[in-house]
Amino acid sequence: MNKARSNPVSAAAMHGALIIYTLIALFPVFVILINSFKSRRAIFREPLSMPNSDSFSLIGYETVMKQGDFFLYFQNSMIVTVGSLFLILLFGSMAAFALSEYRFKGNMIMGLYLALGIMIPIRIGTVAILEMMVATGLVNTLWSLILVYTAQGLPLAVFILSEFMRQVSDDLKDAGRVDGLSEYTIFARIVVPLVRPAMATVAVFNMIPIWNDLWFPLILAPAEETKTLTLGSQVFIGQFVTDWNAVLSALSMAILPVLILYIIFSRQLIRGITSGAVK
Amino acid sequence: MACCRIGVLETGFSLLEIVMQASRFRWHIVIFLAPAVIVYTAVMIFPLFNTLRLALYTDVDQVRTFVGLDNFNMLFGDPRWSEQFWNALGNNFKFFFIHMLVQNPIGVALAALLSHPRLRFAALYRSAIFIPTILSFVIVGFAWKLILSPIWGIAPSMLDAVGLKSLFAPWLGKEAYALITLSLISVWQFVGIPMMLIYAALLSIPEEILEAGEIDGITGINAFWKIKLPLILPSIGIISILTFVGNFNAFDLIYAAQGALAGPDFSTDILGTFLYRTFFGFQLQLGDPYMGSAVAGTMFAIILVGVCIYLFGIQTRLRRYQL
Amino acid sequence: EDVTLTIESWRNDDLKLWQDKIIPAFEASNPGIKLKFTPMAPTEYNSAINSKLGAGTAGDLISCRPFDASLALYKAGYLEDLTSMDAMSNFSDVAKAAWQTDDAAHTFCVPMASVIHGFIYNKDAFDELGLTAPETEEEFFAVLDKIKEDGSYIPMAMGTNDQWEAATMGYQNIGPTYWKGEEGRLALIKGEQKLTDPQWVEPYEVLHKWAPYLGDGFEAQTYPDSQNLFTLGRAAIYPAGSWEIAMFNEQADFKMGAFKPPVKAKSDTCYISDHVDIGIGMNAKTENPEAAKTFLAWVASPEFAEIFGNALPGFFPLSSAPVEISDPLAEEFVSWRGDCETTIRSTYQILSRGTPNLENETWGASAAAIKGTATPEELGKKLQDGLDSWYKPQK
Amino acid sequence: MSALTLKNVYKAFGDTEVLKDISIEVEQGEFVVFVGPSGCGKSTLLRVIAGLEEATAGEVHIDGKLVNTVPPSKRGIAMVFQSYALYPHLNVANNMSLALKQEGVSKAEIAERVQEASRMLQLDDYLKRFPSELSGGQRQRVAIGRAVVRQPKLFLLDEPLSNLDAALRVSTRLEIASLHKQLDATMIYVTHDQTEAMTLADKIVVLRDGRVEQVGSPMELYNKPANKFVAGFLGSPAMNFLPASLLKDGDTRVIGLRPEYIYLDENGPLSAKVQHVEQLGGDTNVIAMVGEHMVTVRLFGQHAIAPNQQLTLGFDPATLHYFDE
Amino acid sequence: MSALTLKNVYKAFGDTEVLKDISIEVEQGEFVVFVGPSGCGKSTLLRVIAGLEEATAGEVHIDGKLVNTVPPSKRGIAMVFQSYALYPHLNVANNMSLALKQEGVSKAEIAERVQEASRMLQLDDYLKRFPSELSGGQRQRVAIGRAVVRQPKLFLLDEPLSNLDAALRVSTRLEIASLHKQLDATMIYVTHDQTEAMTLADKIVVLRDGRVEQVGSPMELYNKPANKFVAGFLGSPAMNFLPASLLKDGDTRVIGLRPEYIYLDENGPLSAKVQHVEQLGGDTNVIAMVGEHMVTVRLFGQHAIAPNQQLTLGFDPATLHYFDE
Ligand SMILES: Nc1ncnc2c1ncn2[C@@H]1O[C@H](COP(=O)(O)OP(=O)(O)OP(=O)(O)O)[C@@H](O)[C@H]1O
Ligand SMILES: Nc1ncnc2c1ncn2[C@@H]1O[C@H](COP(=O)(O)OP(=O)(O)OP(=O)(O)O)[C@@H](O)[C@H]1O
Ligand SMILES: [Mg+2]
Ligand SMILES: [Mg+2]
Repeated sequence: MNKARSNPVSAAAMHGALIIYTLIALFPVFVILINSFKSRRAIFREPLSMPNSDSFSLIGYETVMKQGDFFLYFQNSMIVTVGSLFLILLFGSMAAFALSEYRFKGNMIMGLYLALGIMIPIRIGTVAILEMMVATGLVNTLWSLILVYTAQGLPLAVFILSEFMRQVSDDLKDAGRVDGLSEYTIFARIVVPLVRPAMATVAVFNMIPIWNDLWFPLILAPAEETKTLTLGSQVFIGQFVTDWNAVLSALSMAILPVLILYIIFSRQLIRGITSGAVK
Repeated sequence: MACCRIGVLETGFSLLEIVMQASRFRWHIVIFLAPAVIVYTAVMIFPLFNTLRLALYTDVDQVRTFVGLDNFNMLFGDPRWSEQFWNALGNNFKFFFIHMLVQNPIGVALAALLSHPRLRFAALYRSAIFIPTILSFVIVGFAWKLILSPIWGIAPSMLDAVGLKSLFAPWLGKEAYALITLSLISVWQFVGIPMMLIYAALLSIPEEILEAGEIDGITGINAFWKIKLPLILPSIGIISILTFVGNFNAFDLIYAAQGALAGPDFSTDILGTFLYRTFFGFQLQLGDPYMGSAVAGTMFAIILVGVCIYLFGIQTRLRRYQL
Repeated sequence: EDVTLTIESWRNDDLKLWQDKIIPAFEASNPGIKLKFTPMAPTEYNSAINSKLGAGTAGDLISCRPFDASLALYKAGYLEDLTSMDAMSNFSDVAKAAWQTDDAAHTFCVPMASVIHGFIYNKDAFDELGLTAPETEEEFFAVLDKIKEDGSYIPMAMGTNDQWEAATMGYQNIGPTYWKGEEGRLALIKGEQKLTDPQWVEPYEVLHKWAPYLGDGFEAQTYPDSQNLFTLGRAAIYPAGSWEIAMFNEQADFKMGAFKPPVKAKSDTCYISDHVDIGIGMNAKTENPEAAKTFLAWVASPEFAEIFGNALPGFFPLSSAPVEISDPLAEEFVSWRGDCETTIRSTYQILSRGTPNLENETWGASAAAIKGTATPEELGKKLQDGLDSWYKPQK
Repeated sequence: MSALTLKNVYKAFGDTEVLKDISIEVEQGEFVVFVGPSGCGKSTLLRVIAGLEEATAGEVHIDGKLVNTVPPSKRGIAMVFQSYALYPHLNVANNMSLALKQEGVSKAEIAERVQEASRMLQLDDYLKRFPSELSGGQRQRVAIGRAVVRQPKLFLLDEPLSNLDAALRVSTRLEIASLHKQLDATMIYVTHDQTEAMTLADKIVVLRDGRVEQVGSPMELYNKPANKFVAGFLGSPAMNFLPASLLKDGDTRVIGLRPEYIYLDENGPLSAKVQHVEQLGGDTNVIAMVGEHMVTVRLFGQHAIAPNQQLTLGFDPATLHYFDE
Repeated sequence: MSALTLKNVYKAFGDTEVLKDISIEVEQGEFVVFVGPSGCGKSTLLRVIAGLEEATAGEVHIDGKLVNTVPPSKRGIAMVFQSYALYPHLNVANNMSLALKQEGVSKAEIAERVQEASRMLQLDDYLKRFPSELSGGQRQRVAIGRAVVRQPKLFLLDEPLSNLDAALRVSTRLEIASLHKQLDATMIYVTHDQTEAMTLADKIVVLRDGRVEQVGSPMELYNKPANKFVAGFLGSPAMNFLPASLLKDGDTRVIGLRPEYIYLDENGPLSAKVQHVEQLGGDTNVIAMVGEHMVTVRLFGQHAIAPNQQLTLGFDPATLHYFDE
C-alpha cells in the first residue's frame, strides 16, 4: 500500500459506505439463511432471531434431501449453466468481434438484429421452441436447455462485449496484423484476453437467469433425469401450502454453487487489470 | 484504424457484396457471425416472430383467422384493454425511472468505490453486494415480504427500535406505495449488475492516466467526474439501455411478490405482468395467444424504439477512447 | 411390458399422497400399468400444460382445472371425450358440470374433488373467552367484537395482499347466503340478476365491516401470513376453504372447530360453497389410451374416493357413493352438505370467459371492499359494466 | 526489381490531407530512412505501406505486386510501432514469439530466435516480465525484438531507438545494420536522430507536410540540399541562414552556412557578439549575433568562450549554399 | 534551502531492487539531469519523487519537508510521463487546462497560459484534436504542455523530447531552458540525449543499475569521470578504452581516449586499419582496429577515408584518462 496516496479519512469513509451497503445487501440473505435452520413456527414467530436450541431445526434440509435426487439436479443445473455460458461467451464474443472490428454494410443492422431477442420475452415463443425440440428429439435432454439459454444470452453478450471490444487499442490489433496473425488469432490471442473483465461480467449476468430459470426446465426437460435444481425445489411450493422450510433450505443451498461460479468469474475481473495498453 | 476497414466505407452494396470486398471475400466475418446468428435465429428469432405473427390473427371457433390489425385496434381502442395497457405502461415508466435514478447511480458509486486501487477487502464487498443478484425471485419475494410484513414485523420492529414506528405502513399492500416498494426491492436485487459492468469498465482505465491526474491534482471525487466518468460513458450507456430493456421486460419479481394480478388494484402492473396474464392466462382467465402477441408486439415496438434511439442517436455519437 | 402413465398436475402438495397411497393402491390392482405423478408449481400449470399439449409432450393424464380452462383444452382437441365412460354415472350432474361442454353433451374429465368454504376457529381461544360459534351475522360480529375487546387475539386472519383470499374466502364464502346459492348464480348467468342488485352488493358491505377485525397492516398480509397467523394461535377465526384442514391439523397445537357462513336470521336457509375443484382427463394424444381409461375408471370408483377423501381431508370426493370421512373437522365441513343448500363459486361458470375477466375483477373488488377504497355500489357497478361489455345472455 | 514502390500516394483523415502525392522507389535490400518534422506524415506513410491505413489514392507495390487490397498480414512485413503496441497480456518472450507460433515455426527455432533477439537487445533478464513491468527503453526494445525475430523481407521501423541511451542506441543501431546485411532485408526506418539517419541510410527521404522534399544519399542531401528546408533540417546544429545582402549588396538570395564550417578568424568577414555557449564536451556550440542575425558556430573541442565576448568569424566561401527565398 | 533531498532511497518491485541507496540534493532553481542506461531506474526515481511509487526505504524531502506520506497532488509538482499518459477523452486544449481548472485558475488566465504553451510547442493548430489524432511527437508535446502550463516549483520531465525532430528538439530545449529561468523552477530531467544533458544541466546525475555513479556539472563529468562507466556513458561516440599495456608494457590499467581527441598523424603512435566510416556531414566517425582493439576516431568535417585503408593516429597524452580495471 502506498501511504502517500491513501488518505485515511477517505478510506474510512469508503469503508463506511461500503459496509452500510453490504449490510443492506446481506440483511435479507441473512434472514433467509437463519430461517432455513429454524422450524416453521420459529420462522414466523420470530423471523429475526437466531436459531437457538428451541427453534433450531434441520427439517427443511432433511425434507430436501429426502425428496428427489438433489445431487443429480444440482449436477444438471451445473451442466446446463456452464455449458450455456461457454457457448454464450464463445459465440457472443465472436459475433461481437465481427461487429466491433469490421466495418461492413449492414453492421448496424446486424447489431440491431442480434439485440432484438432481448426485447421480447422469450417465453412467448415457448410452443414453437418446444415443437422444434420435439422435432429434433432434444426434448428432455440438457441440450435443449443449453440451446435455449445460449440463444437467450447471446444478445446481451454481443451488446456488452462489442462495446468493450471497441475500446481495445487498434494499435494492438494492427501490430498483430503486421505480425501476420490471422483475424482468428487476433481475436483469440489478443482481443479476448484483453476483454476478460467484460467476459466475466457477461458470464455473471447470464449465469443467474439460467440458474434460476424455472420455465424452460419445466417445459423442455421436466424428466427426473434432467431436472434442474430450481425445478426440483418447486416441489415444495404447493397450491395452498408452501413448505417454507424446504424452500428456504433448497434455495439457500442453491445459492452456493452460483456464488462459487461468481467468485471464479470475478477472479477474471482482477486478472484483467494487467491489460491497459502500454504507452 | 484497422486494416479491415479498408475499402468498405462509402460503398452501398448488399451485405454479401460488402463482405466480399473486391475479390477478397472476407470469410472471417461470416465465420465470426455464423454460430451466433444461426443459434440465435433458430432458437430465438424464429419462434418469437412466429409467435408475434399471431397478433394479426384471432381465434374464431377454433379456427385461426387473419384479422389484420384488429387486435391492436382492440388493445388501443377498447377501454377494457387500453386502460390496462396504459396503466401498465405508466407503471413501467415509473419502474424504469426509479431504476435509473436509484439503481444505476448506486451501482456506479459502488463500482467507483470498489475499483479504488488501494481498497482493502474489495473482493469481499463486491461479492457480498452481488449476492442478492444471485437469488431466485421466489426467495427474494419471500424474504422481503417477511421483512416488510406488518405481522412478523422485522421492518416495524426495526423502525420501532429507532423510534420511527409511525413511519411504517404496509407498503406492499397500499396502492400508493406498492410500486415504489417493489421497484426498490428490484433495485436492491439488481444493483450488482450495473456495479459489475462499471467495475469492469473502470478496471480497464490505464493506471497511468489516473496517475497523470493525480499529479495534476485531480484526485478522489474529481478524478471520478473528470477522468473516469467520461471514459466509462459508453458503459453507462449500456447499463441504461440494459435497464430499459430489462425493466420493460420485467415480470418475475412482481409476479413472485404480488401475483399475476399485480395488486393492489393493478397498481404494480407492468407490461410484463400484463403480457403474462394476457398471453398465458391466469386463474380463470384463459390465455389468449392472439391478444397476447399483440401486447408482446406492442412491447416489442416500445423497446425497439428505445433501443434504436440509443443505438442510432446516442451510441453512434458516443466518443470511444481506446484505452 | 408395463406401460407407464404420466399424470400432469398442479398439486405439488399431493405428491406424497400419490406416491405413498394412491399409486401403490392402483398398481396393486392393475398389474402392467405403472403411474408417474409429476406435479408442477400451481402458478405455472395452466400455461405449461397448454404449451406441452400444444407441442405434444404432455403426459397421458391431465389434471383438470374446473370449467373454462379445461373446456378450452377439450375444444382444442387436447382432451379425450369421456362421455361414454361407464364410470361417469358415478357422478351427479352438478359434479360433472365443471368439465362438460356448455350444452352438457360432452364430458371430458373425471371429477375428483370439491372444496367447501366456511370458517375455522380456534376452539381453545373461544373457550378461553367464553364464546360459541356464531350462526347469524349479528352473532358473528358480536363474537368478533368480543375478541377484539379482549385483545389477546387478532379476531380474524385474512389479508388482502394476494387478493384472491379476499374473493375466495370472503366474497365466495359468505356470498351464497345473500344471493341464495344456485338460484342467484344461475339467474346471473341468465341475465336475470345483475351484480348491481342488492344481493350481490351486500356481501361487499359485509366484507367492509370485517376490516377492523383483521390484523394490523392486513393490506400487506399474504395468504401464507394468514395461515401462519392462525396456526400459530395468534388469530381466533380463519375464513377458510376446506383444503386447509390437513395442514391446520398438522400445524396447529390447539383444538379447532368450524362454523358455516352466518345467515341473516336464525331460521334462514343456509348456503355453502361446495366448489368442484379437481378433475382428471386424458390426453387425446396418449399412446396408451386403454391403460389411461382403466386408470380413469378407477379414479371414478368408490375405492379411489375412499383413499383420496381420507388422505386429503378437506378435498371431498365427488362420487355419489357415500364416503366415510374420519377427520372430525373435515367431517364437520362435509356435514353441512346435509344442512344447507350447496352451490359453486358464482364466477366460475361461463361468466369469466371474456375480458374483463369477472373472477379477476372480483378479486380486486373484494380486496377493495375490505380496504374501503371503493363503495360496494361502485364495485357492483364496475363488475356489472365489465360483464355487460362482453356478455350477452340470451334472454 | 524494386522492393517497394509508392505511386502518387495520397492519404487524408477526413478533411486533413496528411500525405500528398508521394512517389518513392525502394530497391531490394536498400536501407531507406524517412525524416521530417514532427507531424509531417512519416508514421502515416509507414502505416500505408503496411496496409494499416488505406491510401486515399495511389498505388503501393511490394516486390512488384500491387498490394493495395492485400491485408497487412499477407504483405510479408514486420513493423516496429512508434507507440510500441506491445501485447499487454503477454510477457516479453511471448510478445516476441506470438507471430512465429502463428507461422508454425518449430518450438526450438522459436526459442533460438527469441534468444538471439533478446541477446542483441539486452533483454535476456526480462523475458518473463510483462510490458507493464518494463522501463520505457525496455519496452521499445521488445517492440524491436518482436519485429526482428520474424526475419521478414521488409522491415518498417518507426523511431525504434528514441528511448534508448546513447550506448545502447549505438549498439542497437549497429545490430540493425548488420541484420540488414545479413538478412538482405529492405528496411524503412523513421528517425529524428541525425546520426542514425546519416549512418544507416542508403537513401534518405525528407518529408515535409506530407510531401517528399528530396530523396538522396545522406551525403548528397547534406552537401547538396535541394532547398532551404532540407538544408535546415539535416545537420545539427542546423544550418545558419543569412541574407546574401550581408556579403553582397543587392543580392536577394539567402546564404546557408553550416555551423561547422565557420571558424574563429581574426580577419574574418563577420563580427559577432556571443549570446550563449553550449559546452558539449567534444564540441562547443557558440550562439552569436551577427548584426541582428543569430549564427550558430560549432567548434571542435572545448573552448573557453563567454557570453558577450566579441568574435570575428570566417568561413570558406566554397562551403556556402545559396537559396532563393 | 534545498528544493529536493533524497536520503538513502531504496525501491524494490517484489524481489527486484530497482533503486539502491540513492541520496541526492537538489538546490532551489537547479536544473538536474538524470542519465543512465535504459532500465537503470530513472523513471522509477522520478515516480518516487512524485509520490506515485512509495520508496521501500529512505526519505524524500521537498522544500525541506518530508513528503513520504504526502500524496502526489499535494507535492506541488508537474510531471511529463515517458509514456505521455494523455487523457484520451480530452482534446489538446483541455488536456492542458484540466489541472488549471482544478486549481481554480480564472478562465482568461487559463486561456492565456494554454496559448502560450501551445505557441512554444507549436501546437496551435491542434488544440481541438484528440490525442488519438496526433502524431507521436505531437502527443509528446502535449504532454510537455500539460506540465508547463501549471508553472509549478518542481518539474519532473521523463525524456520529454525523445520523439521530436532535431529542429523542434532544439527549440523546445531552449524554451525549457528559458522557462526554467523565468519561473525559477527546479527541474529534474531524464534524457538519453547527450546534447540535452550537456546543454541543459546544472548538474548531471549518472545512474547505473539503481545506484548513483557520479554527480557533477556536465564539464566535470565529461572531463573528470569518476570511473570507466561514467566516462563511457557520456560523450558520443563513446570513449575508447584500450589496455594501457599498449603504450607501456606491464601497465595493467585501462586508458580512456575520447574519439574527438584522436587525430590523423603520420607520426602518431597508433597504426590502425579502417573498418567502417560513418559520414555524418559535419563530422566523420572512423571505426578502426588498432591491433585487436576497436577504436573510434571522430574527425571534424568530411573526410574521404575508405574501409581497409591504413591510418596512423595520434593523440595528446594530456587528454588520456586512466582507469583501474
Ligand atoms: N512494476 C514493475 N515490476 C518489476 N520491475 C519493474 C517494474 N517497473 C519497472 N521495473 C524495472 O525497474 C527497472 C527500472 O525501470 P525504470 O522505468 O525506472 O527505468 P528507466 O531508467 O526509466 O529506463 P528507460 O530509460 O528505459 O526508461 C527496469 O529494469 C524495469 O524493468
Ligand atoms: N486519426 C487522425 N485524424 C486526424 N489527423 C491525424 C490522425 N492521425 C494523424 N493525424 C495527423 O496527421 C499528421 C501526420 O501524422 P503522423 O503520425 O504520420 O506524423 P509523424 O510524421 O509520424 O510525426 P511524429 O514524428 O511526431 O511521430 C499529423 O499532423 C497528425 O496530427
Ligand atoms: Mg510518428
Ligand atoms: Mg524510463
